[in-house]
Order: sequence, then C-alpha cells, then structure tokens
Amino acid sequence: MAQWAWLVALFPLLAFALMEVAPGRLRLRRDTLGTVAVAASFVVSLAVLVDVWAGARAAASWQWAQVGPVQIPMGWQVDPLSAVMLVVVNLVSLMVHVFSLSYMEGDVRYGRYYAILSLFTFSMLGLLLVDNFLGLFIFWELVGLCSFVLIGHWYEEKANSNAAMKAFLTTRVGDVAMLIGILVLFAHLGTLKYGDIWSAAQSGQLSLDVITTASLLLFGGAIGKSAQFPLHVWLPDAMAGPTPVSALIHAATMVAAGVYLVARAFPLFSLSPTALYWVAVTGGFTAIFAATIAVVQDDIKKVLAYSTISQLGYMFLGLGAGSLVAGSFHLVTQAFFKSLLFLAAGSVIHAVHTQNLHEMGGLYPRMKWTAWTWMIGALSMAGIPPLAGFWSKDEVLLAAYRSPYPILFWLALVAAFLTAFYITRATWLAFFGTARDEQRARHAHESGWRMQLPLGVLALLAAGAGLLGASWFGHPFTHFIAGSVPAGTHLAEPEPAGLVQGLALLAAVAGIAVAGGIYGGGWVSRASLIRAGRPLYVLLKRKYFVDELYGWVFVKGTVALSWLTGAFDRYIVDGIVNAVGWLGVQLAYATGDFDQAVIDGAVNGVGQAVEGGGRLLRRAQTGYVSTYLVTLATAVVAVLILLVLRR
Amino acid sequence: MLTTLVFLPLVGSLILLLLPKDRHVWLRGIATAVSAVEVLISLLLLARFVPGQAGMQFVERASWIPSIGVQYYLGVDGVSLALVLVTSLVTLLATITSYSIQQQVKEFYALLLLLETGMLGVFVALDYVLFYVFWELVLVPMYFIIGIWGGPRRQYAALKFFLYTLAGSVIMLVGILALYFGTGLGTFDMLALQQAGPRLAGSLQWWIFLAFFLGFAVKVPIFPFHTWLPDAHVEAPTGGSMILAGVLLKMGAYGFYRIALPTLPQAAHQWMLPLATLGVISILYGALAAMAQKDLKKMVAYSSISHMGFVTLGLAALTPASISGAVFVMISHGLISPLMFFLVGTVFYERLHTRMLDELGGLFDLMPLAGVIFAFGIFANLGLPGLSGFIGEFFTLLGSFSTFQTLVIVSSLGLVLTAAYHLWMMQRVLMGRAEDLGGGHGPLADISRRELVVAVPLMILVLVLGVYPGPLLHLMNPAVLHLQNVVQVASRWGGM
Amino acid sequence: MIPLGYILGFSALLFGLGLYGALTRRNAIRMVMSIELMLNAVNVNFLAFSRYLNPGDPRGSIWAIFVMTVAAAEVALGLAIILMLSRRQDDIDVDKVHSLQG
Amino acid sequence: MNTTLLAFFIVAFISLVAAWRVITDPSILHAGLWMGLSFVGVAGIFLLLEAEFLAGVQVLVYVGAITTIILFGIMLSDVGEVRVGPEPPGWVQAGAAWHRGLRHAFPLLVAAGFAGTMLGLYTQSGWGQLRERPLELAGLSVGGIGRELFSTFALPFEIASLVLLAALLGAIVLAMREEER
Repeated sequence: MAQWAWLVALFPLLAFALMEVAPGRLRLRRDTLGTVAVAASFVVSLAVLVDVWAGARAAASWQWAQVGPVQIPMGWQVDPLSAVMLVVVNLVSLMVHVFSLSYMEGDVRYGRYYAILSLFTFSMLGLLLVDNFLGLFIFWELVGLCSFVLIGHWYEEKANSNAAMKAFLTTRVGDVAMLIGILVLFAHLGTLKYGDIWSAAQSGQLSLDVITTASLLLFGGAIGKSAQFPLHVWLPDAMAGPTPVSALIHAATMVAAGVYLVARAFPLFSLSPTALYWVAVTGGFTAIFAATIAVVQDDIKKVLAYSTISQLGYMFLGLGAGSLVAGSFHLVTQAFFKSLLFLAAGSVIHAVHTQNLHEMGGLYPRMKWTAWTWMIGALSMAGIPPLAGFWSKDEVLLAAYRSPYPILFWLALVAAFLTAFYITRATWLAFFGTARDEQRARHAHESGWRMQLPLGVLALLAAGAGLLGASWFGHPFTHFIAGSVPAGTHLAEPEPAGLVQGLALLAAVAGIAVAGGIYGGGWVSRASLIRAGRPLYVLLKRKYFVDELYGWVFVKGTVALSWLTGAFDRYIVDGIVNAVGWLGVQLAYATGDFDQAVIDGAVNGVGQAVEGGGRLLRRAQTGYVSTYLVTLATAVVAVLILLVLRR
Repeated sequence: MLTTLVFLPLVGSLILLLLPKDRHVWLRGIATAVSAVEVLISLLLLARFVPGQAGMQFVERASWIPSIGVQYYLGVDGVSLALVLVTSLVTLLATITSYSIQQQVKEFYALLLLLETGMLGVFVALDYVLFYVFWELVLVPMYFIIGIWGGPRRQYAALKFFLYTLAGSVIMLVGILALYFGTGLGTFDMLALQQAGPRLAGSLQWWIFLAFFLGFAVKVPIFPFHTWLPDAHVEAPTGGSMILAGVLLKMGAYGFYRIALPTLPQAAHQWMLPLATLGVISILYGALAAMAQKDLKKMVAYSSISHMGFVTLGLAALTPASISGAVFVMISHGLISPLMFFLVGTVFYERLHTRMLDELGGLFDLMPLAGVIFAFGIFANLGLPGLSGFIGEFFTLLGSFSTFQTLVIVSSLGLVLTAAYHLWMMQRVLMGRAEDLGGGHGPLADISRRELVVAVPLMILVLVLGVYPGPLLHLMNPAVLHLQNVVQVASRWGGM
Repeated sequence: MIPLGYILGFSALLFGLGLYGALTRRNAIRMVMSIELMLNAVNVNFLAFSRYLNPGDPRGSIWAIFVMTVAAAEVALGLAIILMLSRRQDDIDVDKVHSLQG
Repeated sequence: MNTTLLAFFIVAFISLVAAWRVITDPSILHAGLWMGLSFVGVAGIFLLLEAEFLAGVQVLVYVGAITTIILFGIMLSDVGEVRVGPEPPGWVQAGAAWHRGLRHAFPLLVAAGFAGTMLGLYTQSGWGQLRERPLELAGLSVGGIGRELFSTFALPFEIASLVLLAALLGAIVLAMREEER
C-alpha cells in the first residue's frame, strides 16, 4: 500500500481542481466533495501507515528540471515520520471538514472556504510527502498561502485582512532564512534531496560550520512557521480566521510544519550541537514566554493560540535536547488535543456568539458534550495521566532533564505548571461558575451531530493516543519513529527517570489546583490579583510589548523607508533627469531666444519646471529648422572628409 | 521561416494602412488574424526546434551590404525562441485587449504590428546592423502608441521614453562600431564577433562593455536608469503597457545575454560585481518604491523594476543555474506583467475609471472572478511557489549564491518586501467592503468573455511553467551552457 | 590663362560662404539667398570642368541651365512659403516654425 | 600675369565680397542687392570661361528674375530681421554672446571644412595646374546647346518644364490669402 501514498495528496488536489473549474451544480456541492476527498485520503493514509508500520518504505522520483549540468529531481517518499503525520493531518482535516459543515453553514463564502480547505490539505500532505528541500519549500509556501486566505476569510474587516497579511509576512521572514539555508546546502552539495544531503553530511562532506549555518537558517523557517519567539506575533492575530481553520491550520498541522522540518532534518541538526542548542533554547524560552501571556488572555481563542505557541516550544525543546521521539511524539498528541480544544471552543463560540471568556460561564449544564470533550483535551494538555499529553510531555521533560542544559528542564517544568493553570482558568471561566451573561448562556445549546462527532473522535484520541508511546507498552512509537532517520544518526533516547515523571505530575496538579482555587474556590478575587501585580499584569496583557516594538521598528520603518524611496525616485532621480532636460532648454532659450527665456524664466516656478521640463524638452529637441540643417550639413561634410581621407 | 515570422506583421501593417479608416471590425479582425498567425508560426518553430542542440537553428543568411560586411542573418537558439513565443503571444493578447480603443484604430493596429516586427527582429537578428535596425524600429511605434493613445501625461511620458532609450541605443551603436573597428574583421556577424571579441585588449573590452551596458541598462531598466519606465507604463494604453512590460524590457536583458556577455567575456568578469550590485539595488529599490505608490499601475510598474533586478543579478552571476533562472524570470515576467497590466489597466480601469489605491476596495465581492484572477496575478508576481514567478527567482538565487553570497542574502530581503507590497495591494484593492469603493458605483459587470480570452492563456501558462518548468529549462539549457562555456573558456584564455 | 584650380577655388569659397549663411541665418529669406549662392557655385564648377576637360562639349552648360531652372522653381516656391509664414506668425524666423515638431 | 587672370581675380573678388555681404548686411534689402551683384560676378566668370550664352542666361535668370522675386518677397512679407525682444538681464546677455559664438562657430567650422576639403581635393587631383585648351571653332555655340537640349536631353528638359509649372502653381496656391481659399 505504501507505494500508493501519493494518492493521499491527489484526492484533495482533484477536489480543489474540480471545485475551481467545475461549472454549475457541482460547484454547489463543494462541501461534500471536499469532505469525501479528505475521507478517501484518510482511508488511504491509514492503510499506508499500517503498511509502513510493518516495515514497508516507498519512494519515487523523476526528472523535474535541469539547469546547466545540474539535475533537479522531484519525488516523494514515505517513512514512519511522514506516515504518522499523514494520518494525523488527514484525520484532523476530516474532522474539521465535518465540523465546518455545521459551523460555517450559511457563510457568505462557504464554497470558497471548502475549496481552500482542500487546497490546504493537499499542500500540507504534499509537504509531508516530498523528498527534497525544493519541494518542501514549495508546499511550505502554499500552506502559507492557504493560511493567508483563510485568516482573511472575512476580509470585510480591515483587522482580519491585516492579520492575514501579518501572518504571511512574518512567516515570510522566516522563509527567507530557510531559503538561504537551502541555498547554502545546494551551494555545497549540488543537490537538494534529503537522502543525499543526510549521507553527505554524515560522511563528513560538509564542515561543521556549514552544517550549523544551514541548520540554523532552516530553523529560521521553522521559527516563522511554528510561531516561535521572536516571530510568534502572527499566530494570536491569526485567530481572526474561522475557528475550525484555527483548529486545523493554526493548531494541529501547518504550525507543526516547523517542527516537522526540524524532525525531518534531524540527521543534519543532530550533527551540530550548536544548532541543537539554539533549537532547544528557542523552544524552551518560547514555551514559558507564551505560557505567561496565555495566563491573562480574555479571548478563549487567544488563550489557545498562546498555548499552541507554548506547546510548539515544547516540541522544539524536545528536538533540541536531542530527542527526535520527544518532539515528534508531542507533535502528534498536541495535534489531537489542541484541535479538540479549538473545535470545542468553536462549539462554544457558535453557541454564545462571543469569544470573551468573561462573557461566558455556566455553560456546563447546557453543553455537556462540549464541556466533557473540552475537559478531556484540557487535562490531556495539562499532563494528567494516562491521557496523551502526559506521555508526550513527559518525554520532552525527560529529554530536557538529560540534556546538557538542565536549566531548560526547570523552565519547562514552570511552563507545565502555567499550562495547567491557564487551561484550568479557561475551563472554569467558560463552563463553570455563574453565567456572567445570562442572555447568552440561556440560548446556548449543542449544535448537532456534525459538530459533536468530531469532538468525540478527537477526545478519544486526545485521551488514548499517548498509549502509543507509553512505557507500559514498551515505547512502540519510539522504535517506529527512529526508522525515519538514516542509521547512524545520533538519537538521544534518555533513560526514564521517576523524578521527572513525579515533578511533571506535581506541576500539572498544582497548576490545576491553584487555578481551581482562585477561579473556582474564590481564594482571591481577580481584581485584587490584578491590583497586586499591576506592572506584571500590564506587561503580560500587552504581550511584552513585542507587537508595539515590531510595529514601530519594522512596519513603520519599512513604510518610512519606502516613502523615502518613492520620494527619492520622484524628486531626486527623476528630478535629475528632468533638470538636465530643463537646464538644456533654459540655456537654449536664454541664449537663443531672449523674449521667451525672460518670460518663461519668470513664470516657471520650480514645480512647474519639473512638469514642464518634458514639454520644453520636446520643443528643443525637434522642430528647429536650423538644427536640422546644421546636422545635415555636418553629416555631409563629415562623410566627405572621410571619403577624402580614405582615398 | 524566420523571415516570414518577422515580416508578416509588417505586411499586415501595410495592409491595414490600405483599408478604410472607419471599418473598425475589419481592422481589428485583420490585426488579430495576423498576430494569431504569428503565434501559430512561433508554435511551429517550437515544434520543429531540435532541443538539446547548441547553436543557432532556422538560420537564414544573405548578403546585404557587402562592402562593409552587413548581412541579413537570422537564427534562434532556445532562449530567443522562448522570447519569440512570449512576444507573439503577448502581442496577440495586446491586440485583443486593444479592441476597446476607439480613436485612430487603423493607425494603432498598424503601429502595433510594426512593433511586433521590430521586437521579433531583435530576438532573431544575428547581425549587429540588423539588430540595431530592429532595435530602433521598436522605438518609433512605441513612442507613438504612448504619445497618441496614452493617458493625460502621455506626451511627457512618450518623449521621456523616446529620449531615454534613444540615448541608450546611440551609445550602444557606438559600442557596436567600436567592436566592428576594434576587431577589424569587417563583419557585423554576431557569432563571428563573438569569436573575435575575447581577443580584444582588456581596456577596450571594458569600454565597449560600458557602451553596451548603458544601452541595455536603460531598456532593462536597471537602477538608476529606470525613471522612464513608471511614466511610460502609467501613461501607455493597456495594450502598450502589456507589450512594454512583457517584451520590451526583455530586450535589454536579451542584449546582455546575446551580445555583451559572450562577446566580451573578460569585461563581463570585471563588470559582474557592479552589475549584480545594481541588480540587487533594483530589486530592493523597486520594491520599496512600489510600496510608496498611490497609483495601482505605477505600483505594478515599479514591481517590474524589482523583478528585472533578478534578471540582472542572474545574468551577472554567470553560472548555468543563474542564467537559466534569469531567462526564466524574463519569460515568466513576460507572462505575469501583461496579466497584471491588463487587469489594472483594462478590467478595473474601464469599469471604475480610477487606479488610485485609496479609491479602490472590495473588488473581491464586486467582481468575484476578476478578483480571483487578480489575486492569482498578485501571487504569481510575488513569487508564490507553484507559479512561474517563483521558479525563475529560485533558480536565479540558487545559481547566484555561489558567486555573490552577500548580495543574494541582501536581495532575499526583497522577497519579503515584494510580498509586503503585493499583499498590501491586494488588501487595498480586493479586500474590504464593497462600500469602500469610492465614487458611488452601481453594480459592476464581472470580467467579460473577451477579457477572459486574454487572461486565461496567461494564467494557464504561468501555472504550467510553475508546476513543471522542466521543458522550458530543457529548451534553453544548451544555449545557457554554451554561454557559460564561452565566458569561462574565454576568460581563461584571456588570462585576465 | 586661368588655371582650373583658381576657378574651382573660387567656387569652393562661394559655396562655403553660402553654406555658412544657410546654417547661421534664421531669417528664411536670407536662407534662400544663401542657397542661391551655393547653387551658383555649383554652376561655376559645371562650366569650369566642361571647359577644361572637355572643351566644346555643351553638356556642362546644359546641366547649368537645368540647375538654374530648378533654382528658379525653388525660389518661387520658397518665397510663397515665406509669404504665407509671414502672414501666419508675422515673423519668418524658421526656428519658430512649429509644424516640424514631434 | 595676363589680363584674363587679372580680370578673373577682380571678378572673383567682387563676387565673393558681395556674397559675404549677403550674409552679413544687417539690412535684408541690401542683402538682396548684394546678391544681385554676386550673381553678376558669376556671370563674369562665365564670360571668362567663354560661355557667353550661359553668362547671358545667368544675368537674365538670376539677376533679372530671381533677385527681383526675392526683393519683391522681402517687400511683400513686410518683415525685416528677426525682431529682438526687451533688453534681457545681464547674465542672459552673457550667455547669449557665448551661445551666439557657439552657434556661429560650428557652422563656420562646417563650411570652412567643406571648402577646405574641396580645395585640398582639387590640389591633390592635379587639376589645379590644368590650363584651358583653345576652343575648337565648332565648339560651344548656342546652336550646339540647343541641339543637345532638344535631342539627348529632351526628357530632362520636359521634366524640368513640368517642375517649373508645378512650382508656379504651388507658389500661387500657397501665396493666396487664406480667406480666398
């Protein structure tokens, strides 16, 4: 079955193409078409995973382009890492497709929405399947395009289209770094194929400096796509898109592409301690950085967005600590529990028509299904055994603990506490306590099977997927995923430590307890809490002023620079051109034709001079009979002289 | 075959002149038919072209002015064939676009066809004098097209265009003559001079290269010789802008490819760095200047400067990948920019009568199909992978990286800037509410069938070349390798 | 006897004067006069060559007569144009004639 | 030095000086008269070349017809020299002087270059020392010219007459007042 893996990507592509070009009635059934295509893909990808689990591999490659002597092939491959990710992406995508049937019903751009979802699914699957960096970059940008379009889905509001632009441009900054990284690799090896690069790197064809440079540049792309500090600013704004989109793109799949990239290039990264160090530091810092911001967010989607950033940081921490398994395992579990949380949040938002946590409350009795599934996701993320999040987070913490930089472990532990804290806070504010907005709470209700089914399926996975990597079953996931890197890659698979598990569990429980105490038990009032930590509160609430800083330095700076360039072009470069013409004309006038020069000279202001330069220039250039004559005579005489001299 | 290709439009132009003025349908019909036949002929050329073979094909050669060694000498290699294809296609589409022109229809189409003769001639001529004649022939019809059918400041723009490019080409002529007398072969044969050029003294080569550089740089245009371009593009009628952006700009780059680089390889090596630097400056400068514009058409015009910067960079880097990339950018820009100018200048302008960004908005809702096509154009122009713009830029950067590491890194900043102003353009034109559109317009008709006829072929080609660039790269590969080989061998041989 | 060189020299000087006048004067009438001088110089050449190289052959004279004919026609037309110009812009500065402009 | 040569020098000198005055005389009317004198000088040269008939034609056509037409033209068009505007500021005048210099120097260079080249050419060719041969008796008679003109040169002659006719018509059409058309 593995050799049919390319079908996985084909179905959504065909669906997208059909949706775009098919006329009439078929266009009206875009939702069905998209859902069926993804379902088909999902089935195939499951079959592929089973096959790959059994040890099958498949790859194919063909000539794509030739520049000079260099052949650039394009191809696909399936290995454990991509096989797992194919299933995850297809599953989440399928759930989102089903969920959207109800959530997006009656939307102005319902059909377009499904078309772009299909395109996204195709691009994401393509990203997982390709076997070289050029292909990776192509799909990498395509998912960025889909993200742009979907964030700006309701582009009537300027804020939404701004958010879409911000997302595209911020990630583009990272992409440029990644592109340069690709160029570095190509400049040294003349190939872009993963396998060739890994073997070249391992055989010592690349110096350590080159490996480090290339790895860090590639990591730049990951930072952008996975919203790591300092390029994290776009993800919270990206919540402007429809909630199912946030679940699919901005929680489970696209933002995970950065992690996938590092995992994919792990054979390269693992050769450079420096690169790994920076991956770990970035991840660890982002994990705690975003978690602190999530604590004070009022918008339920923003809480989840910062939580996503934080969890992605965990993944990078795991990878940076040298554990491929920790990073990719957390990638899988996070995809399930975070998309679950987003979809549950979507269900809530659909019911109460607000995203503000302070306008919710008391929804549990009316939305039990949503509340329960949400809580499964929340507990999974908080790291309560035996839910999925516990196992994967444990792996990450373990890796950090055993890494050369144990400080990262303690940072991650604090982040784990904060995670448990803010998710409990959000849970309580949304579902429990008294309804702060009676009107909204009274009308809240579940929205039918199309929204409930995906929640149920994902809840099942958020709870159970962790068992794949659980020590109870002998870490099957670990052994499986190790097959996706060439033999000889250094994989740090640390010994389990009871201390780590214990501390992680403690942090999670403590976080839940403190948040429960504050918001549920009423230990301290929110107001007094804010008063006590005013400066800290403002700092967090304003997200450490990073947006403001970027707004000033980069956005305003670029705009100012462009304005300067435009003015420079208009007035200096063009001005010089016009001035030369104007000067020549003025000279001609001043010397040749007194009255005109005097009159024109007096009338012409500087501004008019620039405008009139061309007009005058035109007069000077053509039409003077004597000029013609002189030219003619000169030419004749010159020819004559030439003829005489040549005799 | 090439003679037919080049001179058929001229014949068409003469036929048009014989027709009565007011039979617009006939005039349009004949012009369209002639340019359609041109497309067919160039497709036939493509079909008969033997790829993978270095050297010129379809060569036609006859003595013209034997006393000074001028020949009638035509031929194409993969690169010029690709440019011929783009030229004939863009001219056909410009012809269709210009159906909306109502005054002096006869003269317009006669000039348009004359222009086509000139452009095709430039790409197939293999004799310097012939080349120069075609080069100048392009200038005149374009001057009139801008100056008669252009916008409010057309005379200024037309004259600026004319003087700028004329000055450039006169300097180029000096270069040609210097080459002619310097080699002393008594021939204007490009290929023969290509053999002889490397044997010239280094300093003479340098000066001749300077002359060629000035001549071609104005046409490309390379910063700081670009200021004619925004004015000319903005004032020209849409058909003119399409040809200007799609074909005329390529002539300068083609000049570098065909003449300056292979004929004067040692000088080319000395000029590499300055040339590449100017290319990178053009990339960034064009992007920044585009961001500052208020007129949509001007924005697109500056984006052309930015894109042509990639061409300059790629040609200057002199590696096979970078040259392929540069030529690919030429082809792809030759498809994308006509699409953009068509949408901005005809589809939007004829309905809204404004191009000011502040007065636009919400077109996604008002003209859904046109909006999607414009979005397609924007993403193609900003270099989205999967569309042709990306391929060229990618290979340009890929090939240039080994030669100019720092410059490539600097120029990649241009990718972000390019994305920025394109998205901004998209936000301000397409997104937002329908009410954002100033001027209280009634319901707008979406893109018409005739307009689709213009847009769709370009879109298909952009997509196909973006997804599978292999055939095009294969087509020009021998020519690119040949150029790179010539330059390398000669520079080694020259030992300088 | 007069050496041929003297006559040719005379005609060259006369032609040069005419050329100089035609190039520098902006008054149209004066330009016409200068051109007439140049034509005269040409006639002198015709005759001189005919007389010295091929005496007795009337063709030199005949060419000179043709030149005179053309000159007469040219003057008539030129003056008519000048007359019209003077009515239109009451000035016959050729550099103020705009119709040759682009 | 014989009388013929002396006569040549005198006539040539008069003709050249007159030509110089045509260009430089501030009054255009006087310039016209100087032109007539120059034509007369050329007629003298023709005489010295023993082309009596042509000398006669020269006097008739150039002095009689062309000079008269031009003088009429000057009076009809009722304009003297190009008029000069109000006194321009000093820097403009300085520029003007400089420019005038340039404006005249270059054509002077061109004209002198032409004359010089021709002279050089003649010297080089060896014609310069060529003396005239005695005219054969049957030589350059009016009859000879007439015969040639109407036999060998019949076609050019007819064309020339057509040109004249066309010029005549053209002149009339052009010179008609606009309102009369």
